Amino acid sequence: MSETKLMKGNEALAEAAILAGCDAYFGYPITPQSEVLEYLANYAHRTGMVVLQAESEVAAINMVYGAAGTGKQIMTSSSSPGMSLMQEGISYIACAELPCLLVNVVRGGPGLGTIQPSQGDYFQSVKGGGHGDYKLIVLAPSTVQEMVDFVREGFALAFKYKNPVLILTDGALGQMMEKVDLFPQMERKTVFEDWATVGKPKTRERNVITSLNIKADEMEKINIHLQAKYKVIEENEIRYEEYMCDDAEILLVGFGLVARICKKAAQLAREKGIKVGVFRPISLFPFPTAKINELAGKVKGIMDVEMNAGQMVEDVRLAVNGKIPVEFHGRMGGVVPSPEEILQKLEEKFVGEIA
Amino acid sequence: MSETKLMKGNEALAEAAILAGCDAYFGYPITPQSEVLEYLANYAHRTGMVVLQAESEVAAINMVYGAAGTGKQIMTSSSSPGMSLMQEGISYIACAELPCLLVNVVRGGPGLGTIQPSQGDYFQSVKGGGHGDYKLIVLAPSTVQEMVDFVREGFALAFKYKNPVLILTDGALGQMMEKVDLFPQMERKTVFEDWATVGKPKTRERNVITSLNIKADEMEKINIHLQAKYKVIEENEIRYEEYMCDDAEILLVGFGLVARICKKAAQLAREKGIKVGVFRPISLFPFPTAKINELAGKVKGIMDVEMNAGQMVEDVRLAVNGKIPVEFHGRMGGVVPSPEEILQKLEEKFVGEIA
Amino acid sequence: MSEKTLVNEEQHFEDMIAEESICTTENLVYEKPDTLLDTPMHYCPGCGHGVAHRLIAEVISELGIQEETIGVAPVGCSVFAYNYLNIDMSEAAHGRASAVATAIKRVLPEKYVFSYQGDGDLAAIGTGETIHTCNRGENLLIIFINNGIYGMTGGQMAPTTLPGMKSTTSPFGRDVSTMGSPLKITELIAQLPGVYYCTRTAVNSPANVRRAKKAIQKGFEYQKLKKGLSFVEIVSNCPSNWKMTPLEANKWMEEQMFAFYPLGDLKVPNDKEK
Amino acid sequence: MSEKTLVNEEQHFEDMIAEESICTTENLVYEKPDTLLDTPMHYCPGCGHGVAHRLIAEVISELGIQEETIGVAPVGCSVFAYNYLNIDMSEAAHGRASAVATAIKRVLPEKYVFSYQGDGDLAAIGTGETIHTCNRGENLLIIFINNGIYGMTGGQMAPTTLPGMKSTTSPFGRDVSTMGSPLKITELIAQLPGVYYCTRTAVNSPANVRRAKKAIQKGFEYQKLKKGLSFVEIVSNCPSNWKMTPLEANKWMEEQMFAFYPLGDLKVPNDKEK
Amino acid sequence: MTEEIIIAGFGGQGVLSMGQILCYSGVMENKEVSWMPSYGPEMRGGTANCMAIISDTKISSPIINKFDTVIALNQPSLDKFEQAVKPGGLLIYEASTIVNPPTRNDIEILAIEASNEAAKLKNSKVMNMIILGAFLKKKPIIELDNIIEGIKKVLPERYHHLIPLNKEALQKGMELAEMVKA
Amino acid sequence: MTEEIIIAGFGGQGVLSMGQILCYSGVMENKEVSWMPSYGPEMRGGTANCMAIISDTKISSPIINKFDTVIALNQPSLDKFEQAVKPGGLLIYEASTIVNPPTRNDIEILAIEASNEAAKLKNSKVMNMIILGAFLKKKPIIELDNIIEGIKKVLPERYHHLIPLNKEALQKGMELAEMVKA
Amino acid sequence: MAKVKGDIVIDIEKCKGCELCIAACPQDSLELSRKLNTKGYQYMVRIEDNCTGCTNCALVCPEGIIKVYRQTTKKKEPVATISNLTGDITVTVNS
Amino acid sequence: MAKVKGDIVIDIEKCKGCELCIAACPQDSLELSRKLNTKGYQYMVRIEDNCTGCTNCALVCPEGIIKVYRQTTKKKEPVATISNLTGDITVTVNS
Ligand SMILES: Cc1ncc(C[n+]2csc(CCOP(=O)(O)OP(=O)(O)O)c2C)c(N)n1
Ligand SMILES: Cc1ncc(C[n+]2csc(CCOP(=O)(O)OP(=O)(O)O)c2C)c(N)n1
Ligand code: SF4
Ligand code: SF4
Ligand code: SF4
Ligand code: SF4
Ligand code: SF4
Ligand code: SF4
Ligand SMILES: [Mg+2]
Ligand SMILES: [Mg+2]
Repeated sequence: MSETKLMKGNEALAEAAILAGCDAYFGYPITPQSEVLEYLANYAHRTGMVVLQAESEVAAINMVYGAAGTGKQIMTSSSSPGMSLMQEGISYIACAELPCLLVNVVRGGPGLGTIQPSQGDYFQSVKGGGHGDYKLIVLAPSTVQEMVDFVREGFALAFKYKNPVLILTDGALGQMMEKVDLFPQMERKTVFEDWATVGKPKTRERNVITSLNIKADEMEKINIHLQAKYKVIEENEIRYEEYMCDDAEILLVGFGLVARICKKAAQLAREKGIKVGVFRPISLFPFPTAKINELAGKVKGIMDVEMNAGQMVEDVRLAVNGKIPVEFHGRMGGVVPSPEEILQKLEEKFVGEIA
Repeated sequence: MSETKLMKGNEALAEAAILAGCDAYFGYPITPQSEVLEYLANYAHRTGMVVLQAESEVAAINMVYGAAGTGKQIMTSSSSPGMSLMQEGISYIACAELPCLLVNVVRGGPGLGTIQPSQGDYFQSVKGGGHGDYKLIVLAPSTVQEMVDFVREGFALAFKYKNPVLILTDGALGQMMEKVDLFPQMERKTVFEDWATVGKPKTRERNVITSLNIKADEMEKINIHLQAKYKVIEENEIRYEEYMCDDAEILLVGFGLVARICKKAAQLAREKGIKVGVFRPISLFPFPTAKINELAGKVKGIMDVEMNAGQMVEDVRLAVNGKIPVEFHGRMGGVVPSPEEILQKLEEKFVGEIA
Repeated sequence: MSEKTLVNEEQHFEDMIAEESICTTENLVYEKPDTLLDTPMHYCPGCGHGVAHRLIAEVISELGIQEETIGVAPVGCSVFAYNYLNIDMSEAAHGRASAVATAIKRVLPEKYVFSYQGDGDLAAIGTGETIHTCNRGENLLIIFINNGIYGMTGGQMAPTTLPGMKSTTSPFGRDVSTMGSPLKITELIAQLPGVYYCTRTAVNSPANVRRAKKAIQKGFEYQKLKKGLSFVEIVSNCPSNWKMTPLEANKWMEEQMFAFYPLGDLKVPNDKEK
Repeated sequence: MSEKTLVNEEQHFEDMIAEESICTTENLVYEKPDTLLDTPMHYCPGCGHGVAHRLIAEVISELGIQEETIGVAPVGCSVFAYNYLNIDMSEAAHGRASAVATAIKRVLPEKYVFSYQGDGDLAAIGTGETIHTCNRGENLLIIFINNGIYGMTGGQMAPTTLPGMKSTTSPFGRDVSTMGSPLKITELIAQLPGVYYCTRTAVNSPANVRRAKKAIQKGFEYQKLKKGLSFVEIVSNCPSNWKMTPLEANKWMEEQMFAFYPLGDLKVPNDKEK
Repeated sequence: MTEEIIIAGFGGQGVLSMGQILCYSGVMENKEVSWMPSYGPEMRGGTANCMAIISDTKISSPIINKFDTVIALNQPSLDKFEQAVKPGGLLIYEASTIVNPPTRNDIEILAIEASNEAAKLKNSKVMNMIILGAFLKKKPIIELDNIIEGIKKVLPERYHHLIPLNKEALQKGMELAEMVKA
Repeated sequence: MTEEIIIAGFGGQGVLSMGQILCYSGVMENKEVSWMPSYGPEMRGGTANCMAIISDTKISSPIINKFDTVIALNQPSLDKFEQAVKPGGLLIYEASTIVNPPTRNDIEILAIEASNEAAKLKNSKVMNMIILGAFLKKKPIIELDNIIEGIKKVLPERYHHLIPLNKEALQKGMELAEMVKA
Repeated sequence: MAKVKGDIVIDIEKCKGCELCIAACPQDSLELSRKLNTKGYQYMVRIEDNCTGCTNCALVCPEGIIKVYRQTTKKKEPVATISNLTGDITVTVNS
Repeated sequence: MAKVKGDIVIDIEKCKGCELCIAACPQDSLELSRKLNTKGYQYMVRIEDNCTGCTNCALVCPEGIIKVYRQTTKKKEPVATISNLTGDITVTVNS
């Protein structure tokens, strides 16, 4: 039985964590996501979930590492500068194959930047801002409802693949209110994973959580294993949304909040008789490469729109592989593009193509 | 008048820093680059350069930020996990447009990994491991001589563009010894840059080093300015090396150490009558996109070789834009590919193409 | 606002003009120093940051070191300190102001360098940098604004939040059994040999303002003498996040904060090995 | 090696076999505990890490808590502690062992948790985590191996390196004027209210080994009683990077290190508010 | 029906809660809603605004730059958002403090002296409710009863005794809108 | 001329410095050189090795896996690198401690009892120089004088009084190589 | 104690009405205005003419906007230039 | 003090010859071997038959490879199983 509420994105996400039976949250305040920690500090006692304000993001991510090693459902959230500080820890978590949920409510960068919404951390999230070859499963919600759903889904994926999952959202989604259907309260973890560090019973060998292998050939094996896992994830976990793509001649591609603005732009375009569709990658890793490649065979051109200087567009171009022109329109530093502006850019860039 | 010496890569780099008139180095020990700090601790007194062992990489990069703000020649070095910790600071430095020199002597990741050589941090270095849209100028040496030359060149580029420059090298280049020609001792900085925080004389407005702009539209302007600067860098500062590319039918592409191994592989290939050339991007940002695109028009295929799971290959593919097949061969976790192995993979992947 | 004493203020000013004004340059006994710019400050009404800024500016003006001083602003409400102080300044990443200050001082050893940091900045995320900067005895001044809360981000618990005190992340009051006791970082720092001068002040009353200024002044003077690190804590308020009026906030500060963070010197040159 | 007393050892052993051996199970008075695995340790000859490991294992075995104990290994020479201790263990990023331990303990409050950390790990890069874990009074045990150097990375200066002591990054000896004085972090930690027990031990002599073991045992016992944080420093050696034989190293440790880092309790339950 | 609104004013004038009340009430009527604040440092003392969308159909973009209705509670907000009213749209502003009134003539403009009216109700805080009443008179997109329910959601429990006052203010606003219209 | 060599043994046997001496000496003869250690934890107590390349022409890859000469100073190194000798190449090993000698017959093999010889010279540390001498006898790629210069570069100043001893050891190695050859 | 004649001038447009000066004034000379400045704050006004120029208010004012004057005993210099004087007055009254 | 009869057994293959046990032995019972074990270390041997089983050597041994025995006064139990005994001896002598 689910309940409909009007909630702020950050609070909805925090509520979803409680409902999903999350066992512990470790985090450090930073705008525009502090409501996550604040909400949990208020309501997590409902399930007895551990909520700890860490002394820093570096401590927080390493707490996530430690707690995740016990096989429980662990999460943290932050925003851009804080996520940067977590990169070493994330690389450790990915290598040690610990399931956990990370949330980045992106703000305008680089540097201290602004606290306005941005998508400037796509590269960091998808290519790996930390050192070495690893991948996070990255989900990009575009509604407050998805902020809720992806928490539950994120934990499930994290445990399915023993891999950290990142919800990549932005300040606007974190701060805005929308209707959400909440799912019923789920149990907290009671069964210990067999790989977890929970105390070694006589019946098994000791468990060790580590990301170290001092012998290069053994470290390579770990990497090969990780890469194989990422392949499986790419085969099974691609998520995307198509909006009026069927008869589209031009495609807008965008993730998260931007996809919604693109939809409005597409509506405006159709009002003008321009057949525009919107393609929204939901899983940024694994990226819907094949689907985009397929669509590229059907449309005349793509305009990728992002709240950054052009990041996901590289993955779009890799997917299109030269088939059709891929244009880009981006706003930066916390500025959100408007539907009208997107339409205008689209008309400019595809001046010839549009009937 | 230059001097020929046999030196370890890390030590040669440190010596080059002294000779280049570097004003200060802040760093934290980590294998395989601790020799940089150690060498400087021994010899920096020659020029009076400041050498400070920081309490952490986080402190070190923020010291670089502070010192670079005075307009002097400042540097740090680290290896993969340490670089990850520096990502927030690097984003700040890039946004505040501070010239400085960063060195990453990459080891096998992810996580604690190994201390053997790797190129697993390409994405972090080139796409921006920190938050927001920014670019480092990234130079990838492939000889100890270049470890020396790129220090001087790196400082020059850093000041030319008010942008951090990263020397992306690896444990093997850091640890190996080769002959180097050292350049003569250069002066340390004595003239203050007009933007630097050195104490405000009555004759000018106060200088402020910051990366904050709380208004989204102003922060966007900063971003637009940065992107424009990166364009100029892309127009002016692309560096690459071609090796037997003129008549090549197949191209090996690799950076740093790998390029040298590729050369040996190309020699072996030519001995077998296969016309293989080697293309080595030296500046990873700006990336020699146009040149690769041009070469893609002349060869039948490209095999990109890296000591990672496939990172630069994305930029190669973006450059080739679907023209010809781009294959990839990578070794991970600290394993270095051998010339024989590269040749074998090349033969396998281009089995049809090779006469 | 007591209605009985309130006269129509415009009338009042007009009266003043009518009188012979004593407001002449020669009679001026106090005005903000030049080093403090005219830019209106973004702080909430009654916030202690404003006074602290002014004191720094006064000392810099009076010592005549405006041209030789470089300040470091933190991430926190005072992130914009550089908008108000008319000196060269560097903004630092959250927690790292003392590392930034260290570096500036190392490359410009003849200049005056200070960092200005909040309690979240200095005593939470920046703990490592704080301890090591102090331990190395960097020859600079750290000004530490302890308002027991994360002001800028909207009132989360700081390391210095008092036991039982409510904040957005300790909505039921700080529970020392799970959140620890307030961290008296100044007491820890006072013990490091590299620290030459360490004191705790406040800016709630004219007398304390004078003392705080004196402390800041000493910090710069010792720096000139290359004595090592000076650390000046200013116990301050955050009316907005304490959810009090400025007057209530100062009262609460005097009663609660001063009890936990007693004002006074923790280390003075004569008592260095204390 | 004194030639005069050295007999042919094979002959010697053969002689022993000839005698009636007293080496029977019932006569066994000491052997390494089960919790210490048979895997040969990678430490350099004479390194104190080995003894410290064994003591932890002994205590765990004797308290019968092997099944309920989770250890956290740092980055440092003891990064491989999990290869030797037969318990569930987590390796932690450099400096973060106490944060990792905090989290494990928070989600598994009924288990025993300890971190094992070197001086570079705990007192340099991990200073913030160390101070805050202790300040929160996390109910766990921190074992701190202070060998005055960065062992694993080849002998760089640690925060605890003694004044004048040479290391690869202080080749002319630690100069306190630029590198700061050795950081007595244990002294700082002892003052935090969250810390219940804080002591400094060593493993250089049989008597000290016994005392160190006792301290570790207390750390686990207080944890059972949910008393808060126990902090056990073990002053140790690093023959390889001190460039001494193990015997020289221990002698130097006794003369130099103990003078600066005096052994003994810094905070014991009866003397909590010291 | 889709109503796209922006409400702007000083922090403390109840700008954000006006939008929230509209959205909560919309939810009660099973409408789609979205509320987007301009968050950030401006909230402290400075200006604040929020966009609210109430619709019978799914809302695509929660961020827009042309509005059916603009509600401006001070001069800077009026200056900033006057041009953001769609042609034919509605502009309501709190008139007591306005020196430079709006000039557009392709839109409907409602000047409400809400502060003064609030003073009459002896609670300056209900100024925003007066404006909201005026809006609802012009655009009766939500039942008044549901608005009251919305207020209950937004107002902390301990202030629920003020609900009658708020209701009064809403009605006052409706009256004023009627009058201005006339 | 290009000579690609790997030298492997226990840490402390002087494996790394042998390679360095060859390279320094090579530089004196204006040759191209590269020296690549296997660095890392194995250096502590465990095994160590380095690759050295000395060439008249520019060196492409400093990392290779087939060698003109393999020098193995203990059993594990011998086991590991015997197969890495190019056909027709040279394998030199310290024979005193070897239980399982090499078995290939497509290469030249030199077993040198260098430890025993070093003991005779009353300094176990010069074992590596004896081996180096043997190598130079087989592959006279560098002048002995320059090797001595190389030793001066690698040996810390305070040990320079040991140079005559090292020279003696080199010569001993050359003699032994001669003998084995015979 | 001889009564000293003092006065203050404040930049009311920058006043945030925090009342800290009011609390610090030993003479009870200060009060908040009923009107708001353009930033929306009530601002501080001197309501009694008993100021001694003790500077207390200025010391605690977070905005640094109070100038304090105190009449000196020595013979007055000619007053400041008219333009200066006007300037001060203008600021005080209208801004 | 009555002389107590003790003995030790060490796993010489794991000994690193650090000599700490030697320094800790009050009886001067221990010395380094002249031979090396397969790891290349000289290892510790008991050279005098005067061990009292005080455990000092075992306490300071970083490798944890010393077993200490002390003869108890009470009547001996039957010795450990032959296999165990052989095991011990084998290790001691040959490895
Ligand atoms: C890495 C990072 N983490 C978190 C933040 C968010 N943040 C900004 S200021 C602040 C705390 C401010 O508190 P304090 O230092 O006490 O200063 P105050 O505002 O109280 O003066 C935080 C957590 C940030 N900007 N960067
Ligand atoms: C982020 C990071 N920085 C630096 C290192 C390199 N590193 C590994 S161990 C170590 C110091 C070890 O010293 P200590 O903690 O004293 O332990 P010891 O080896 O002396 O026991 C360092 C700097 C690392 N692995 N990760
Ligand atoms: S939030 Fe608090 S600390 Fe920040 S300006 Fe307002 S009152 Fe001052
Ligand atoms: S390097 Fe030092 S601390 Fe590390 S194992 Fe060797 S002796 Fe021990
Ligand atoms: S100067 Fe003194 S007496 Fe005059 S108003 Fe200010 S506080 Fe009151
Ligand atoms: S202290 Fe300053 S800001 Fe506050 S009321 Fe007085 S004059 Fe205004
Ligand atoms: S048990 Fe005691 S007496 Fe026996 S060898 Fe060991 S230290 Fe010496
Ligand atoms: S203490 Fe242990 S390792 Fe050292 S010599 Fe004695 S038995 Fe061997
Ligand atoms: Mg604060
Ligand atoms: Mg150490």
